[in-house]
Amino acid sequence: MKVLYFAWLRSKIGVATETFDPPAEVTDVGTLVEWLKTRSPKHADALANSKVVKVAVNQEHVAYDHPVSAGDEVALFPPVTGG
Amino acid sequence: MKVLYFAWLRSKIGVATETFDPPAEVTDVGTLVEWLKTRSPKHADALANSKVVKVAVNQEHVAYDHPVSAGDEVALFPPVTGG
Amino acid sequence: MTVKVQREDFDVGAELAAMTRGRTSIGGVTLFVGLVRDMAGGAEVSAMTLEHYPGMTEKQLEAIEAEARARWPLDDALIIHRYGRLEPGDQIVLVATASAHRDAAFDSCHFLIDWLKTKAPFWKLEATPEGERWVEAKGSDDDAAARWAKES
Amino acid sequence: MTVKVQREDFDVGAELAAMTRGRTSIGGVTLFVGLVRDMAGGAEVSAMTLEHYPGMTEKQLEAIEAEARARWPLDDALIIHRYGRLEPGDQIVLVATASAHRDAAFDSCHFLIDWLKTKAPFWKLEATPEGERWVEAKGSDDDAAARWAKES
Repeated sequence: MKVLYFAWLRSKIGVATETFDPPAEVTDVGTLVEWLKTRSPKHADALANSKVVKVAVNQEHVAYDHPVSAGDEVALFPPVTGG
Repeated sequence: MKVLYFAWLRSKIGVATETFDPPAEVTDVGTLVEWLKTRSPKHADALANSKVVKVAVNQEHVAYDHPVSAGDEVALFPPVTGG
Repeated sequence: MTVKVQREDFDVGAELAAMTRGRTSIGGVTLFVGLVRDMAGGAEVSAMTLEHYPGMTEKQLEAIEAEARARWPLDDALIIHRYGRLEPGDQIVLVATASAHRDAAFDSCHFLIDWLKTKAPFWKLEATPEGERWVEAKGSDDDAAARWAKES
Repeated sequence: MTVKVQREDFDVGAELAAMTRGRTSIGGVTLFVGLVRDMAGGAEVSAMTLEHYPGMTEKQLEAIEAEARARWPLDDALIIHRYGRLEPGDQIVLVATASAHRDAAFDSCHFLIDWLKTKAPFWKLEATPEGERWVEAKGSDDDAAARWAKES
């Protein structure tokens, strides 16, 4: 699974992209975000407020109950501010 | 007095501009138009329907009761069709 | 604030650059470029000639531009209108309005072009396969301009 | 129909010419050019950096352009959006819509820029005298996009 971070999520976490095999308990966006929080204190801080963390799976906006699997590209980002 | 004709008024009358000293009975746009009709059959034909003859005096739109005098520039034209 | 009534074509990119160069208060510019269509009123139009009243045209365009500036917060406004013979595909008119606020730029540009298309002192002579004909004023265009009438 | 997301500046005159060249069914083109303002939210902005999600951005811009084409009778539509570092006065975005009908050109262009300014997947990092700060999403812009919501 490839995870991308944008804007201040990227700044706070300190990386733009992570690639890993998620553990079995990661089945949807919600469980993925919970698991990401355990990776480092920076992850936990950046992802603390899920209201301001939007998600796209394979470049489509999705809700937190959307399923994710190993081959997916998952992007986490703040609400867009437009151009 | 200088009188200018535009668009099909000019085509019908056959001249773009006329300069003359109007007779004493010409005091406003209405009497001017009536007098212009007497100048030739072409004038009479072109000016027959005053609903489609708009008037500007010194480059300002005016109604038929607007006064005219010897030094004025009077323009007669059909309703504008825009750009 | 500029009004030009001219026979020559205009360069939209150059006009835009002149309007925005060195200015950093403008959030956006709305532009409308009017072109000659090859179909008008169902008949094929091979060319048209726009006649106008030199002097009065400029006065009226300056007055409507001043009205747009009074009604919307504009940094700048530009109207260029051509006259003379024009062929399908030719540019006829450019309206550009610059503002910090995009709604003001859109509304003022739309207002100006609706006015220009209906009230500007131009008369159209169309060349068709059946010969030349003077275009008559249209009611639908008056409706477009009427929407901008202010409630008193 | 074209969508470009690019770091480079764009030439509005050249884009307009490419859209209209050789086409005689277009009555008019409405364009909106967005520029970087030096003031944003009251603080002085010396530069901003637009970040985006390559791939997803293009997909979303193509989708909204397709929606505009479905809602209005357009001959053509163009969106160019820049990303990267931009300074006050720089061009950010160009929207151009071409139609036989000027209302369709205006409404579709306005619709697209309202969407781009609120929903397009870009994030703004502003450089101010107090340092860099990520811009937060604004409610007023959402209202601008909401006006175009279709009644179902």
